[in-house]
Amino acid sequence: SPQERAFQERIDRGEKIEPKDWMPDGYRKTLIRQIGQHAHSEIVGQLPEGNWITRAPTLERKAILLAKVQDEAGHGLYLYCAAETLGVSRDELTMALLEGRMKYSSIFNYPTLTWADMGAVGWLVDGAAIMNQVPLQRTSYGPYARAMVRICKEESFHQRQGFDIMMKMAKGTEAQRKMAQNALDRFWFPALMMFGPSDKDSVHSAQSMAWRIKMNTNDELRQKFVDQTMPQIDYLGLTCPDPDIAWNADKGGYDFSEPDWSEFFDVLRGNGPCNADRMQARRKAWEDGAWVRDGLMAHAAKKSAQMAAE
Amino acid sequence: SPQERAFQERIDRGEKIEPKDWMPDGYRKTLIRQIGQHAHSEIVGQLPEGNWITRAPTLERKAILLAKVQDEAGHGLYLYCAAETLGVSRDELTMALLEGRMKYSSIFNYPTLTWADMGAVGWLVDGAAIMNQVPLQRTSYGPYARAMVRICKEESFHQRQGFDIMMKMAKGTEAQRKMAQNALDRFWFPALMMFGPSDKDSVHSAQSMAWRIKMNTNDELRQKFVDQTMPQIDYLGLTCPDPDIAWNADKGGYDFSEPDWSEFFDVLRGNGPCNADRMQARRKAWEDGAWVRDGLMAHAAKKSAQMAAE
Amino acid sequence: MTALFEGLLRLGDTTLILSHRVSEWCGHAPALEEDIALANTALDLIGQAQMWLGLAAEVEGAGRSADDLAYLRDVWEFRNFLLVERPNVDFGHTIMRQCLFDQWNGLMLNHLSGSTDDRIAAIAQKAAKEAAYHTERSADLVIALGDGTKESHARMQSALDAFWPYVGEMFTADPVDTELARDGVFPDLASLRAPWDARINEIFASATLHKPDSAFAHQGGKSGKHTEHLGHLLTTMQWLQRAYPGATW
Amino acid sequence: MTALFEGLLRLGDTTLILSHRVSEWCGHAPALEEDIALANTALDLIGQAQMWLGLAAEVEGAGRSADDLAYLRDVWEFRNFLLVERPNVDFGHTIMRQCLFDQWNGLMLNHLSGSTDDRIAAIAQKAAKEAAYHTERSADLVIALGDGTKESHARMQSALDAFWPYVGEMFTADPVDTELARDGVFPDLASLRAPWDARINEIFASATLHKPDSAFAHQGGKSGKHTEHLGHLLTTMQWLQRAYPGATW
Repeated sequence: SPQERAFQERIDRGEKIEPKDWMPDGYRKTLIRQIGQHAHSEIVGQLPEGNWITRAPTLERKAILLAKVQDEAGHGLYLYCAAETLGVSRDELTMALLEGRMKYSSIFNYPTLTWADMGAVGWLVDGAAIMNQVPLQRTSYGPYARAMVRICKEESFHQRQGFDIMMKMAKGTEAQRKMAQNALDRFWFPALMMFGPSDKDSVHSAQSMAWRIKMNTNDELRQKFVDQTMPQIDYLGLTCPDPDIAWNADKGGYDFSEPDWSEFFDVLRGNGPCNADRMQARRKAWEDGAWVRDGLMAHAAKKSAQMAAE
Repeated sequence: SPQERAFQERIDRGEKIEPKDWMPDGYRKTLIRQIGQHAHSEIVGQLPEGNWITRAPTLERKAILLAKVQDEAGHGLYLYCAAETLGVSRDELTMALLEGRMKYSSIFNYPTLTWADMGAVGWLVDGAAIMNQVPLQRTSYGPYARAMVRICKEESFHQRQGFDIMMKMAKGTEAQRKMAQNALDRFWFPALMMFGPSDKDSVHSAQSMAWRIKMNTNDELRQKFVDQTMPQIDYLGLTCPDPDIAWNADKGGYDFSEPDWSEFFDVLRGNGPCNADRMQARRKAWEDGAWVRDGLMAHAAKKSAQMAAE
Repeated sequence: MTALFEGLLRLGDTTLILSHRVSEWCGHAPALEEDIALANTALDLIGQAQMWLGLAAEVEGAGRSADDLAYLRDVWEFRNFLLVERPNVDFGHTIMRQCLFDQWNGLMLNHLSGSTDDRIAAIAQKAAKEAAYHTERSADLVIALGDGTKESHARMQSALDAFWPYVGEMFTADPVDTELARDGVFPDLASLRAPWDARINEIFASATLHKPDSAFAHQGGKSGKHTEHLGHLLTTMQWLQRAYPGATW
Repeated sequence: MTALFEGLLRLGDTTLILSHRVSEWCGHAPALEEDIALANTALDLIGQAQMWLGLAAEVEGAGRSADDLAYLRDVWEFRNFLLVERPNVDFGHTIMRQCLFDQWNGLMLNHLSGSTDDRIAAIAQKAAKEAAYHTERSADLVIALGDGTKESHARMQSALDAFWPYVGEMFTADPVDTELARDGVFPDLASLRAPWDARINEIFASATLHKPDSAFAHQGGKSGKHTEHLGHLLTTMQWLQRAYPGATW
């Protein structure tokens, strides 16, 4: 249609689409799914790190970790607000999450088993997330792009904190070094999976790229992540769990093994190590909190009735 | 009445009263209260020691402690059965406990704060309990006397285990020694309170003694306990928290300070350190377990209906 | 142990343990805004704990750090109020405990801002601003949930009933407090009670909550006689420092 | 690490961690008889853990004791099935987990009674008698609660659904298991599945429970990749040994 053509031309010119502008249904739907999943990921993403807040080893580490998880809740809030501009409420999105109709990033279905995982999550998981997110600051939908600007600023800070924990562990006692290596071993391939399977064959991806909702291919970003991370692994004195990883001078990047995509799809289907625990934690928070939300609303209603009467 | 006179003469001759025998209402009521409270004490008494089962320091200590708490549940069972012979069901007694109409021994309203408390509870609390219970093996009510025989056998075993823990702690590291002294400091006076206030003025006590439900005065037993325990404190190399305790050669026993009876009555009124926690734990166990008890009964009913039909 | 060291431990341990309890909520709050707000509360309390314990360590002069005091002391060496070690139970209990403490802490920090000990005054002045914010927030929540639905009212009342016996300890002076008050380092604790009561009465009136009649007050936290809950909290909080002694994190 | 040491750790850690979970019930069971029975179960499992870990320590020959293995290893060194580290949730979950494990353990002990390793055979023979009792008891309870009230049925079904993905690990052989089976030390794990299924099907039929269709099986416990729950369990279980190293208890 001419409307769609005009829309695409605006995007091609690099204009931002704003909430009140006309947009194709598919664009709206895809954005809702993508922003919603991203928001859910921030919320569920609180849990693996929250698992270690009560065991943080120093007062400062505890404060840093708490502040980080708090930032994640904040990111969730920005993103739900961005999604709301597309006409879907936070409660609707939450119900979709709790009923399993919407996903969150599979990486959060992996457990955090030692303190070194707080390092690995910050360094690798936030690292991969940033790689995904930095280009999205230039995405075509205005509210989303602006949310990403705020988020990226904080995420890179988190990544540095994670690397700092890794450093302390990798340069620490024998037990700490073990924890660090063990964390890298467990998070390496799941981090690579965060970019998604190769999108050569995906129709969705092509459309999303045209709409500038997706800015790079999954494989491009994965390569970039590996190239950035390998020197850091060396610097830490740790060993990459991929025995076949090797520098390829011709392409100016590393050759590396694909993650086990059957595991990826298994986790996506709900069979990750923590899917059930994560969903149960979120459901419990929602259900246990119902009386609080109701209580606050009831009070607010009383107050505004009072004000109206005065 | 002649019946009452005959009843008293049987008791005076040292005969045992059995469930089907005639007995005065007061005798029955007093026994129900006494046996019921004793049963409740075994049940609530699981909690302070249960608090350390998951933190027991060795496999053997854990097994010993678990077996001990299991024995307490068993004692509770014997005693509820003895009470049932007087026409009151376990459920009725349980409801009376949960609704605060019946008491349990106040000692269990004190917290167990370190592993040494597992020693102190066995040594002092079971020690005081045995002192109270040994004479009750000769009490006038048959089922009660027989329950006490079984109980006393196990309790003295528990006391030795408690003393053994105390030994290990008192002869252990600096921190262990501190825990041992600290446990003694906290449990000494509460243990003395276990014999109850001086019964000089109590009418109840006189009647119970005549009925042979109570065999010794509280003060006699307390003196005996102090005289038995002081040499053990010396042997452990610990210090009795009563600064005024002293050997009195004339009476052939120790002179010692009275516990703070206002604290005793405060705890009895519900203001002990753990009254609320203990009752909440028991109420939660009862409420959370309702579906299990109902399920088991429903299944048993189905089974017997089936058998009747066959 | 000097009275000053003891007094600082009481402030430090109380903020430390309460921050820990609040941090247990992380990721499990009734709404996203509450997750953020609770983390905020925990963070400010950790900040206070770091300052109080840091000064305590300095005053002790035994070469210990705030972290050493937090992670390497035994349970009987902790000096926090019993109130703050009580379990979270539910959001209502958590907020009620917070309100009861915040009102006390706000008053305390105001007095400490004028302490004869400059170091204490400096910390208190720094902490007082954040504290004022929390004090208002927890009061607002108690009011809203007390005067919300029937269920939220019942939960807030039961939280109040459960915590009330732990309020008195905050106002009961022992020889340490008396010595510190004599020197103008700390305020007279009993003198905080009247303004605390006045404000709490207002809050409960707005919240339609009934203040319990009992004046009974559990004691023990300030002298190291705790409830069974603190020991369990420490197995978690101190785990890494205890399990891997000598490591740097 | 030899396959024998690894295999013994799997038996020892599994009984150790399950005994710990069961012991968490102490004093909180739905009825006095259940308090006693659960303590009994925990006690027998501790006994098995002591024997398996004792033999593991002997086989290792590094001067460690069963207690050292239980209390001083790090979380990634534990080799228990994931099934047994899952939280208790409620009595239904606890009993369902027990039944799924007991049926496996009974079969396993019968086979191990004829192990080519005499020490293993001796332990298995000793443990098998108690195990038979537990196996019957947990099956009876699953049947009674499954075929009890509507609520008890629903709770048992939800417990079954929750634990089902953790069943497969008990029957999935890895190189350690294969090596041990080759030498006749352990049975072929896969061969236990058919008799287990047969008995479990009977139990579930009587219990009117529906066996989930999914064949998905979590793996990881046997190679030290655990759930987040085990770390929390160890902070409690290992607390005293970790906090006061070198003490004798």
